[in-house]
Formats: sequence, structure tokens, C-alpha cells
Amino acid sequence: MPYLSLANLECRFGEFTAVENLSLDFAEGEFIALLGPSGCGKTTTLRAIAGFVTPSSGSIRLGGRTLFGPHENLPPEQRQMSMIFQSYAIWPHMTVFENVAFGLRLRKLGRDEIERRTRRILEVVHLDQLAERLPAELSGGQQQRVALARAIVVEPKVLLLDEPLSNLDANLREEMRFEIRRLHDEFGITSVYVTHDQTEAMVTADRIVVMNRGRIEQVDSPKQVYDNPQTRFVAGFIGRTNLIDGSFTNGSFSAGSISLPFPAPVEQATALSVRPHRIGMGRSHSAAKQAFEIDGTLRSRVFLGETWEYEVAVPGLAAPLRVSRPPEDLFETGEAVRLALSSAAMVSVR
Amino acid sequence: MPYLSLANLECRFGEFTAVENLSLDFAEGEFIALLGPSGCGKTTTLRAIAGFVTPSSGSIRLGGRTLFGPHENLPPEQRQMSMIFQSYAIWPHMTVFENVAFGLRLRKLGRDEIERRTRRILEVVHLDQLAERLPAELSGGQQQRVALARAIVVEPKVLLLDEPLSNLDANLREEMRFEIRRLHDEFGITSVYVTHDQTEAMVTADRIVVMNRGRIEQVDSPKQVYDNPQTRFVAGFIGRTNLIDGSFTNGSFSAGSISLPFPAPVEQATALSVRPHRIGMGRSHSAAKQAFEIDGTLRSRVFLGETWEYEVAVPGLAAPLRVSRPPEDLFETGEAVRLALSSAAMVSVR
Amino acid sequence: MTQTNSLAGLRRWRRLLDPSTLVLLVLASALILLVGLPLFKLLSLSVLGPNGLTHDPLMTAFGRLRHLEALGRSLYIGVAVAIISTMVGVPMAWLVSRSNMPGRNFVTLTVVATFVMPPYLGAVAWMLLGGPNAGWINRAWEFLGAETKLLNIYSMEGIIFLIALYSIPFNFIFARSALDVVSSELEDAASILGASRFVTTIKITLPMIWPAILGGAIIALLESITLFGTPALLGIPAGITVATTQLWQFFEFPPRLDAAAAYSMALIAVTVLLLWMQRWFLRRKSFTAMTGKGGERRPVDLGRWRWPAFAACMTVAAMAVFLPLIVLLQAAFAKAWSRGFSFSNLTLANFDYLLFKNSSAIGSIWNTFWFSAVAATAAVAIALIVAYAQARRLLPGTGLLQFLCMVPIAIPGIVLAVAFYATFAPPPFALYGTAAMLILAFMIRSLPVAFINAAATVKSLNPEMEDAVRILGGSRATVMRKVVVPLTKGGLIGSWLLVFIAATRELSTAIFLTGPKTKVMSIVMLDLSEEGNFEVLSALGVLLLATAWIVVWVGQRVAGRDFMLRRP
Amino acid sequence: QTMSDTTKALYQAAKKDGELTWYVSHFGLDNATAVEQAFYKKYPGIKVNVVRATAQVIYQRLNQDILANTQVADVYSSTDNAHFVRLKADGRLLSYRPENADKVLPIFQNMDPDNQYHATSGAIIVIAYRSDKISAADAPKSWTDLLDPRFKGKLSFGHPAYSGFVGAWAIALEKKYGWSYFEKLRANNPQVGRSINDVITMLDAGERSVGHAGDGPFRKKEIEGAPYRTVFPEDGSVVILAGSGILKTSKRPNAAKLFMDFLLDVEPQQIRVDMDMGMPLRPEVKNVRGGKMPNEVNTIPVTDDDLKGLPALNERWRSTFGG
Ligand SMILES: Nc1ncnc2c1ncn2[C@@H]1O[C@H](COP(=O)(O)OP(=O)(O)OP(=O)(O)O)[C@@H](O)[C@H]1O
Ligand SMILES: Nc1ncnc2c1ncn2[C@@H]1O[C@H](COP(=O)(O)OP(=O)(O)OP(=O)(O)O)[C@@H](O)[C@H]1O
Ligand SMILES: [Mg+2]
Ligand SMILES: [Mg+2]
Repeated sequence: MPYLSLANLECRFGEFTAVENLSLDFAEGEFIALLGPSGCGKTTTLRAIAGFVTPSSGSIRLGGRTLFGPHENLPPEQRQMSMIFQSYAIWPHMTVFENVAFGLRLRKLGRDEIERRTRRILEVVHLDQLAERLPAELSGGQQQRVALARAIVVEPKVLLLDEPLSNLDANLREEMRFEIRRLHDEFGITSVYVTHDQTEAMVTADRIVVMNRGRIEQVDSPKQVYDNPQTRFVAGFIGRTNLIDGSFTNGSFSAGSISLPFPAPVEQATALSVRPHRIGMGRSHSAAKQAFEIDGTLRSRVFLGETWEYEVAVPGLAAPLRVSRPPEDLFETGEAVRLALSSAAMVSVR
Repeated sequence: MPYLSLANLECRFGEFTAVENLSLDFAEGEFIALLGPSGCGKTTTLRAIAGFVTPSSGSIRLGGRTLFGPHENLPPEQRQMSMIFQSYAIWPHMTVFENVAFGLRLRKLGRDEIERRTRRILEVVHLDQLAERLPAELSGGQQQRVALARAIVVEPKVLLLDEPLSNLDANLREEMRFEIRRLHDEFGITSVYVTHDQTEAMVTADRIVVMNRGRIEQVDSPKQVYDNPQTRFVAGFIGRTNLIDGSFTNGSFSAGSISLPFPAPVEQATALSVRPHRIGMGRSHSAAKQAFEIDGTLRSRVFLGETWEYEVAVPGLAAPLRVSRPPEDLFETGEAVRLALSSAAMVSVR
Repeated sequence: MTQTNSLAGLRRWRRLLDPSTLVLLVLASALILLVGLPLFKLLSLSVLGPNGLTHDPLMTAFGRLRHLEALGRSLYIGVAVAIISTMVGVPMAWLVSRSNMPGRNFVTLTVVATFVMPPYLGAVAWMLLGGPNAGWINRAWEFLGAETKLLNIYSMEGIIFLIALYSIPFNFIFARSALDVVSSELEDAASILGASRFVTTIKITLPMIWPAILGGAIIALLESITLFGTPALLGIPAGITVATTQLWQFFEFPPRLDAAAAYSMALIAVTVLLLWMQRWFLRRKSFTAMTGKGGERRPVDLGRWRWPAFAACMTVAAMAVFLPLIVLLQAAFAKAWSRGFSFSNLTLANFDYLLFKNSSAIGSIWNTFWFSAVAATAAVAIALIVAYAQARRLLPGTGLLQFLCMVPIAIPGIVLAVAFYATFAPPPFALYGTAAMLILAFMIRSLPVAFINAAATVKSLNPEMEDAVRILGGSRATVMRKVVVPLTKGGLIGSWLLVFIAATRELSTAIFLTGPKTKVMSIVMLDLSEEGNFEVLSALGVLLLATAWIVVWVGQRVAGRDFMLRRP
Repeated sequence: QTMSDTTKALYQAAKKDGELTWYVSHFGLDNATAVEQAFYKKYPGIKVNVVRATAQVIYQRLNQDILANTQVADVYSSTDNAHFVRLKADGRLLSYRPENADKVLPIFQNMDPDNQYHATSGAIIVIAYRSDKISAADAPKSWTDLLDPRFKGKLSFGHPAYSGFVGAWAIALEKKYGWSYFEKLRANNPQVGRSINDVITMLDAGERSVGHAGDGPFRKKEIEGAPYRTVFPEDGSVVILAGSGILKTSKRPNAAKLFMDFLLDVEPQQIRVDMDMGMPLRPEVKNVRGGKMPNEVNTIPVTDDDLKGLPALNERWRSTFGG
């Protein structure tokens, strides 16, 4: 039985449907990321779980208890969850210690217990030296740690995170990303993590829920989502890709003058997705092309340090294909090149 | 003779020296990027060129004329430059057209001339349809284009850009990056581009100036800076790398129990820089190691879509080595692995 | 080395000759003259006799128990007012800013109306409303069959009630400006941890805006201890003397300017002490809520309390605005206000008298508005220049200018008037009885507010916006004309309105400084109240309110409805 | 009415001055405005700036002017004669005897033997009450009646520190009964306004029902049918002669002199009677029904010397009544 489950959730704001018929199950202790472009309804979903948004229909259950349903609507303060906000939402008038201890005080624990648990968690997030500081005297990363500590110290049933890292700079973001995962592993709290940054989702989550326009596009492990996107949207949103429109017939894919062997496409597949770094590239030679080879002309190149980014125009295809090669694979603009695809590199998408 | 040259420039704010003894020459029409971490003095340098910051010593010359020197200090309005600001700095009370035409009006050109040139540049940046809009009605990318058009329309001698893209989201950033380079190529204006994003610098610039703590670390083409960093700082700042401390003696490099052939290090070299994706990895086997091979244990792995990121602990080295492999090179945590370096993958740094 | 030094010196001189430098130098000397000199004069009057140092003025000022009691009474009133108006103003601000109470804009409008209503005019209206025997409220109370009086406005409680009523805008504005930038997430963070709505409000929301609450309370306190009109109108009949009416008594025959100066020192001391205490309270706390992206704000659902909350706000509005307005209108159009509402009692004679028969009334209307307009314009202009020069570090020494702009905050209006009188009435200035005297005093008095607003406005102005002009070839003057002024227009007009309205209601400052030709409406109204001529007084009050409202209405169109809020 | 040659000459000279400023406390604003307008009608081209306030307030203003070394007022009219005594002693008044000074009733002539100020208005302070709230039988007959507990909470007075009339009245009563009179009065919890006219407002409003007043206003209301009665107290009314003088610093002495003369003319006296039923100084103007002249009633005399005690009395007043 799932620990937390959302069934047929729908959230409307007036005429506008922000979340549509969303069903999702979370196992206990799982770390799930909600990933999607701005405005796709991630925050709305998260806030519905927290109880800040009242869904128009559907139900939310946690550990066998109904939080929201036709006859139920528990207010946020009774859902025993914690949340970490994009803006940190650290209370500026309280010290670090007071911020973290706030939730424990509400639970009317004894002084010693509060002191002990707060100190303990501050150590875990390496803030024990700064307990008496006010938030204004902390750096961005330290503030974010306070938010983490404050959310975790109450041992919530579910931890909700709404783009907790988007206000941090790149280095700090990477550091905090690991910190969050570390704390999750240490305390095993069921976590729902909202982000629009795919790297963040892939690095931290056990499963990724890709959302688009209020609907779920795909739910899978990071590797599956990347390697086997089901839809064009997922393919394009998770990592860079080349999307080639075409048709799948008789075990092969054809687009323009190109035809490639492709035995088993997904249902209603309309395009092929090929990652730029999965495309091999060599100089064209007169020898007969293999099944998985295409000829083209190199249009432009850019050096990105770890790779060269090439654009290759292929006769018959509307858009040039983007190809990413290691620094040693150097070609000149204008050269005739031969691209090599493998069946493993190609995915059919709806 | 250089077109724009900075000689022994020094900028102090009170006791603090933001830019120290900086000398730099720009050829006419060149696109130069100033790259470095936050606070390294990029903006200060740029503003000194523009005339907003008065250097404490040194000189700035443009096309044979002294802009700043012991006896000269031209105010910004007389330097005939243009600048694009991080905050766009579009005047919100003027329409797109008025924003762009402003500089021409200051030059007291005729009505028709102003109209013609403004229309022309608005077409170039694809804003001709939006000429009568107010900035508040534009998207971030469109605003940035207005800033570009406004700076270029006056045909400045030098175009200064201070992190013009840092407020845009990733997709837009990529698009605008190409737009900026396109306009540079079209108009051939000598440009100085400040950024702390290495990809941006590598994609747009002819030469990159890497700065750190108010000093220049290295000036080179993007590929040279990436492939042949001179210092640890440059190696670490431009792309990810493994820095291995050690000593270079008798044509070989040794660190801990490791020893690798390395004939010709740079002067005063103290470490080896190896890019994660330049390290080969295979399963350890008992066969004798080659000269460029090291044994280690796989500590952790993370899937990033285009690559697997591994951490490999090597006996004798303080920090684990980071290794980046394509998705098909799959290893399990805890496995004993053998890493392969090539002489081409290793660079000595100061 | 020497060469670079002399070169630097040369450059510095060139910079000093810059026209903008000259403007700042002129400003600095003007401010020193207008702020520094009167303060110095006040000090010297209170300790210097004809034969050097003397303690005589201090003895006269503080040597009598009655005088000390008046001071104590003022403090008592101030503290009571601060507490009451905070307890009313802050919840109102919360309702308007954070809840889904109906009519929030209307409530804000009533607060603006409360601010526009001069406290002494409110006091006059309340004399008619709350008189113990004839006041409408007591008469209605009696009509309902009650034996006892409901209220007596001529009492300590009455004075406190009335001052508190008209101090609510200060608390409201401060609290609302702060509440408006508190993001909902800060409250959500508490609810998700298990805090109820109530606990969240008490433990999170209110403490977070504590500096603003304290700021509002302190302003309310300072305003009430320096208010002259209300205690004069209500206190004298009740035999209650406060510091300001006591100060006024020193000007009775034989006038003791020196004792008045010495007595003023006590008021300045109180003010400085309060401001110092405020700083001390807030010493370590930088409460600026760190709102990045995601600072979204959602109103709190009041549920079935929505309408009761609105009714509560309307009760306050009724007491501060509606009832007084009804009373004033009735009296303004009545032959005799005590005869109540009836057709036979209706007349336009009071307006006819004011507008066509009485030269001093029409003169005072004109004076009020042009003095206030000039003072507001000058204050806003000076404040803008100083704030801009400081924000852009145009010159060293702008810190001093800022200090001079802010000093008047510690000088109660009535004390400023005494100091101004002592300094500028005698030769060589001989400004007594001239318009300049009042305009300068109004201007100095409003400098702090204007400066705070201007600094906030300039701060919101991205300097890159100005750099963009210069790099394209525009001079500093072009920057000012084309960018700074157009962009700060809204904020400046808002602050102009604030200063202007405050000046139109100014009584404490005017009382010592008006001459026969420079009377302002507040003074004429005080004179009229002295004669018991409430009908004409109300008519004049109605004219003042009508004109002020027209100005506010026009201003709001330009500056936006929330011009009273300080937005960073 | 023809102008005398002296007046004509004065008028011609005054025209050059063009205007004058008149500090006045002994008329209400309406009355003062009417006088100003009558003057302008009679002497076109000379404008009077009226500055009206209660006696002590207007005196305070005059003193402020003097302290500030500025000249604002040309003619000064006050209900508190102590002001004139003081101004004269300080040498601030111009000695001038207007033509009309000889035409007023003899009892009002020669207020100052040196002609530095002249009586320009007068009043008798009496008791007034609302006949609808107090029966004739219950009505007070004397000042001492006001001490009776039946008037508790019903009394209204002006303030001696503001009003000259009230000052003189308080001096007179203190002289007759000692300060204890006021201490007993305090027990009846009187309402104390500023101007003696505040009593009118209070009685009008029904806020209070008994008070002191110049004998004119209430009598006028009574005649018009309002529920008021005035009583000339058995233990003595207080007669007040209010004076006017020209300030030596006046830069418009001719206009000032002309105006001074005008104050003693028939028109202002008629206005006074018409508007406030005050006591006329000129025999040409008839007193209205029920009005009395000083020689017709029992009075408590107050001398200039007595008035010098006013500042001290104000102190005592404040100690007793507060305010
Ligand atoms: N209170 C509201 N009233 C009306 N529309 C709303 C409200 N809250 C959200 N929306 C709309 O619902 C949609 C989904 O919003 P949501 O905040 O869930 O997006 P998101 O996925 O979190 O986006 P982002 O990455 O920008 O935070 C958006 O189009 C938004 O405009
Ligand atoms: N006006 C100033 N007064 C004092 N110090 C300053 C001033 N301007 C800049 N600095 C300091 O000079 C150093 C360099 O600043 P600069 O703005 O040039 O950095 P930057 O490289 O542009 O950094 P960033 O990437 O953060 O914009 C910083 O340490 C900064 O704090
Ligand atoms: Mg969101
Ligand atoms: Mg910078």
C-alpha cells in the first residue's frame, strides 16, 4: 500500500485548471521530484499536499488516513508535514536556534528535549556554531540550512520542498543538493521535491515525475526518464535532444529521404529522439552507408571545453542535427560528414 | 598597434584594491571576454574603461587617444562607447523606439536619420513589431534585445557588456548568446564582455581574459584556456577538473604512491590537472598496469543523463578522482577499477 | 609623489567648482541656517541671561510643580495614545493588508480621510458630538432612556480618545507598509509546522513587523505630546494643562521667551530619548524579510469574521470621519448648530460670510494652500537633491546634509516654532509676519518625511539606468531631466502630497509664527473656536477638507492610491 | 453728516497711508468686521486689517511683535485695561485726543488723563441663565447665589488668562469676597472656556445653563424670543470700560488717528447696539429695552491698580481650576 497517495487530484483557480486529474503514489521513505517548466502546476500540487491549496476534486491520503476528500479537509497545521520554501521563509526576528526550535515548542515538548533535539539537528547541518545568530547575519546557503533543519527537526511524516535551491548560486546549489539527499538518507523522510532544474531532479530523486500543463507526462527513475522518454516533451525537457518528425512503419522509421531500421516504437509514436552525444561522426567516404548511417554537411561548431558542439545539415530534414563530440573529434565547418546512429541511441516518442 | 589598451591599471576603493596592475590590449573588432569569479574585479575593469570608475593609476587609450591618464580623464559621455547592463537598464518610461533612438537624439541627428537608423536596428534585433511597446510589456529576452539595439545603434567605438545574460533563463540565455555574437559579427564592434559563466565566454569570445582577485591569470583563445590552463585557478574555473598535487622530477610526475611519465611541465608547476572525461575507466585485471594506468575503487556514482559521474578513490591520493563516462560505461559502486590517463589528457599547472 | 598630490588637488578643485557642488554647498549653508541656528538660539536662550550663564529660565520653566505636572500629563497622554492607536491601527492594517475582508480599499480610503482631517477640526466636531450635556451622542443616549452621560469629551479620557483617533493613520501606514512586503511563505512555514492561524499571527507576523509597529507608536507618541489644538480646545475647558498649552502660557504677559525655550528643551529631550530607545530596541535586529523570488502573498480567509471585521473598521472610520463630517456639515449649513437638523435652520450665510464678507478668512484659505504648496515643493526638492547626492556619492559631506534633513524629526512643531520665532523674528532676519517665516518653518518641519521618502525613491532607482544615459553621451543634467525626474515622479508626488496635507493641518507651528496677514486656516479656526462661532468655523473646516480632498484626489491619480505607504 | 475740517485734513493724510492694522479684543469677529466695513464706507480708500482674538491672546501677539521688533498693529483695542497701563508705562502709546472724544457721554470720557488711550467700548457683566431650565424662583440673584449646590454642573465661565472681561470680573469678585469665593465656586464644578462669549455657546448648546456675560448678547436673544434672562446681581455688576490706543511705532499714524476718531463716532456705537446690544458710549445712540447704563446699577468698582494684580490672579486661578 502506498504511504502517500494522490488520486484524481484537480486544482482550479477560477476558470483556469492548474492541475488536472493527477494520480500519484509515494512509497514510504521515497524521494520524489516533481519536474516541469514554469507554470506547469508543480507548486500547486505541492501546496495541495500541504493543505495550502484546496483541490476542487480528488483525494489525498497519508498512511491510511484521508487528508483531503469529499468529506475531509485537514488544515496544514494538522497534516504533520514540513515544507521548505523557495524564499527560505526563515523568520527574520528569531535567531537560528529559535527558528529551528519553533516547531518543537509548538509540540509542547520539554525544555531539555527541545534543547537537545535542536542542538542535534544544528550539528547535523553544521550550524551549531551559529545558533545565536539572526538570519540577516547568515549567508544564503546557511539560511537554506536553517530552513532544512527547521523542517526536519520535527520529524515530519512528509517533507515538501519547493525549489529550495533556486535562489542560491551554482556552487552552493551543488553543495546543498547533496546536503538534502544526505539528510534524506539519514532520516528517511518521505520527500517531495519540486524543481524545474533537471540536473537537480536527477541527482537527488529516486523517481522523477515530469509534469507539463497540469498533467503528468511520465513517472520513472532518473535513468529511465532520460534514456526512455515517452513523449517529445520529456525527451526535450530532460537533457538536450534531436527530435526528428517522421513515421514508423514496418519496423523502420522514415523522415524525408532518411530511413532507419526501428522495430518496436511506443504507441502513437510520431518522432524519433536522438541525444546529440549519442551520434557518432566521421568523415564521409564513398563506401556504402550502413543501415544506421546518414550523410550531412557540417554547418557550425562551438567549443564547450568538454565537447565540441556541431550542427549538421542533413538533406531531407527540416532542422539540422546537433551532434556533440569529444574535443579530439575535430571537424571543420563545411566538411561533408557521416553520422552514425545506433539502435540503442534512438528512442521513439509520442 | 592595439585599438584599445589598458596599461598598469589599478583601481582602489579606500584601502581595498579591486583591480591591480592590469595591462591588456584589444585589437579592433575583437570580441574579448573577461571571465572570473564574483568579486574578482571584472565589473570594476569594465566601468573603468567606460569612465564610471576613476582608476587610481594607469592609463587607458583608445585609437591613439588617451581616455585616462595622469593628466586626462574623459567623462563617460565623451568616450563614444556603449554599454549593456546586467539589469538591462531599459528606461521604463520610454517606448522601445524612444529607448533605442535616445542616443541618436543626443547626437542631434536629423529626424529622418534617427527614424531610419532606429527602424533598421529594430529589424536587426527582430523588434520592429514592438517599437511602440513600453518595456513593462516585454519579456526578458525582448528587453535584453532593446538594450542591445540601444547600444549598437549609435555605432560606438567600443561595446561593453556586463553580464548581460545573467538575469535570463537558460533557454533564452543560449539564444541571446548567439544573438550577441551575430550582432558583433555583423557590425564588427570591438567588444568587451564580462561574465562569470565559462560556457558563455567560450561560446562568444575570440579571446578570454581569466581574472582572479583583481589580477589577470591567463589570456588566451577559448580552446587554449580550456586545454592548456596555466594555473590551478584557471584549470578549476574553466570546466571541471581533477587537481592532483605532486612534484615534477626527471620527466615524471609523482604524487603519493603514483608516478606518471610527464616530460615537460610549465615553470613552477605544482600540480597536474586532468579533466574527468579525459580519464578512461575499465575493470581492474591482474595484468600489469601500463605507464598511464592507475588502480582505484569506485566510491559513488550519479547519473546525469549525458554521462555517469563516478568518484574513484585512489590509494595514496588525498581526494578521490572524478571520472565522467558515457551512459554505456556502467560500473557499480565498490568495484575495483583501473583508470587510464593519456599524456594528452594531462596538463601541468602552477 | 608631490606631483600626483598636487594633481589630485587640482582635480579636487575642479570638482569643487562643478555647478552641482555649488548647489550642494548652498543647500548645506541654508540647512545649517534654518536648522542649526534656531536650535542654537533655543539653547542659548535657555541658559544665557544678559549677564552670561544663568539658571533663571530653567527655574522659571521647571521650578513650579504645575509646569512639571503638565509635562507629566503630556507624557501620560502620549503613552496612552500610542498604546490605543497601535491597538486599533495595527489590526486594521493587518485586515487590509493580509485578509480577505471586504472593502479593503475603502478602509484605506477612510484612513486617508482620517489623515486629511486636522486633529483640531476633529476635536471641534467632537465638542459638538461628545459634549457632556448637549453633545449629540449624549443626547441620543438620553433619548434612549439612559440616566447617566455616556461620555464627556472635556476630560483626560476625551483628550486621549480624540488624539488617539487621529493618530491611527500613523500606526496604520507604518504597519501596512511592513505587512505588504511580508510574504505568505513566512506564515505558511509556521502553519505547516503545526501553528494555528492565531499562533502564527502572534508569534510570526506581528513580531516580524515589530520595528514598524514601534515606529508608528513612537510617531503617534511624539505627535500627541506636541499637539496644540486638541488639548487647547478640550483641555482648557476641563482645566487640564499639558506641555504645549503650558508652553503657550509662557507667552502670556509678561512673555518669557527664555522660559519657553528652556521648557522646550524638555520636549526635545523626550523626543531624543524616545528615538534613542527605539534604536536601542532594534539594535541588532535587521528585520528586512529576505524575500527573493517566491515572495507570493495570499490573503487570509476570515470566514464568517469578514463582515464583522469590516464593521469594526467602519466604526473607527465613523468616529474619525463620518460622524465629525456630518456634524461639521450640519453646523456649516446651520444658522445655529444647536438647533439640529431642520429646514428652517439651513443657511448659506456662513459660507457667504467666509467667502465674501470676511477678508481674513478668504486670505487664510489662500495662505494655507500656497504656503503648504511652496513648503512641500521646497522640502521635496531639497530632499531629492540630498538623497540623490548621497545615494550616488556625488560629494563628500553628504552625510552632514542628511543629518540636517533628519534633525527636525527630533524637534516638536511647537518647539520649532518657538526656536524659529526667537531666531528669525528679530533683525537681521525680521521675518516675523512674513510668508517666508511660515513657509520655511513648514518646510523644515516636513524635511524628515520628505527625505525618508526621497531616499526610498532614489534607492529604488537603478543607477545603471543613469549610467546608460551617460555612456550614450548624456551629461548629468540630461540624466536628471530625462531619467531621474520622470522615473521618480510618482514617488515624489506621493511624498509631496503627504507633506502638503501635513502642512495644511499644521497648527502647532503656525500658532507662534502667523502675523495678521499670514494667518492660515488652522489659526483662524482656533480664533473662531475661541469665540464659540462653530457655524463659521465648521464652514471653514468644510472648505479646508473639500480643497484638501481635491488635491488628494488629483494627486492619487498621478501617484497611485497608496501614496501614503512607504515602499522601498 | 458733514466732516469737520480737521477730519478732512486727517482723511487726506490717511489716504496716503492707505491701510492700518487693528488688534482688537473688545468686539466679536462679526462686530469687528462690521466696524471695519462701516469705516471703509465712510472713508473709502483706507482698509482696516482686523486681527481679532481674546484680550490676552491679542496682547500676547502684540508683545511678540514688540519682542521681535516688528511693527504690525497701528491701533490696539483691549478689554483689559491693565494692558494700557503697562503699554503707557513702557512709553509705547501715542498721545492723541480725537475730535469725538468730547462727544461721548461724560462718564466714559478721559479714561487716561494723558490721552494715550480712550474708552471705546463698555459692558456690564451680569448673570445670565436659561429660563427653560431654571425657573424664575430658582434663578440666581447675586454672585454668591452661584455657590449654591443647586447650580452644581450648570455653571459656565470664561477664563481670566484669556478674556479681559473675565479678568476684570474675577478681580472684582476677589476684591469683594476674597479668593475663597472661587474655591467655593470650584465645588460647583463650573465649565471654564476661554472667551466670555464661550458662555453663550455653552448656554446655547444646552451644555450649561447659568453663566456670566456682558449684558448685551443674552438680552438680545431674550428679545428675539429665546429662553434667556439676564440678572443684574444684587451684590454688584462689574462695569468694564474697554479702551483703544495708537501705538507709537505706527508707520501709518494718520490712518490710525482717523480710525481712533471713528471708533468714538456714532456708527460703531450703533453697530455695537444693533449687533450685540452693547452699551453705547454716545448719547445719540439709544440703548435698547432693558439695557442699563453704569450709573443705573449697583457695581463693584475696579481700578487700574487692581488690574495690575491680574497675572497673579491668573496663577491662583490655574491653581484652583487648572487649565
Ligand atoms: N492563486 C492563483 N490564482 C490563479 N492562478 C494561479 C494561482 N496560483 C497559481 N496559478 C496558476 O496556476 C498555474 C500553475 O502554477 P504553479 O505555481 O503551480 O506553477 P509552477 O509549476 O510551480 O511554476 P514555477 O516553476 O514558475 O514556480 C500557473 O499558470 C499559475 O499562473
Ligand atoms: N564602490 C565600491 N566601493 C568599495 N568596494 C567596491 C566598490 N565597487 C566594487 N567594490 C569591490 O571591488 C571588488 C570587485 O568588484 P567588481 O564589482 O568589479 O566584481 P565583479 O568581478 O564584477 O563581481 P560580480 O561577478 O559579483 O559582479 C569587490 O570585492 C567589491 O566588493
Ligand atoms: Mg512554483
Ligand atoms: Mg560584476
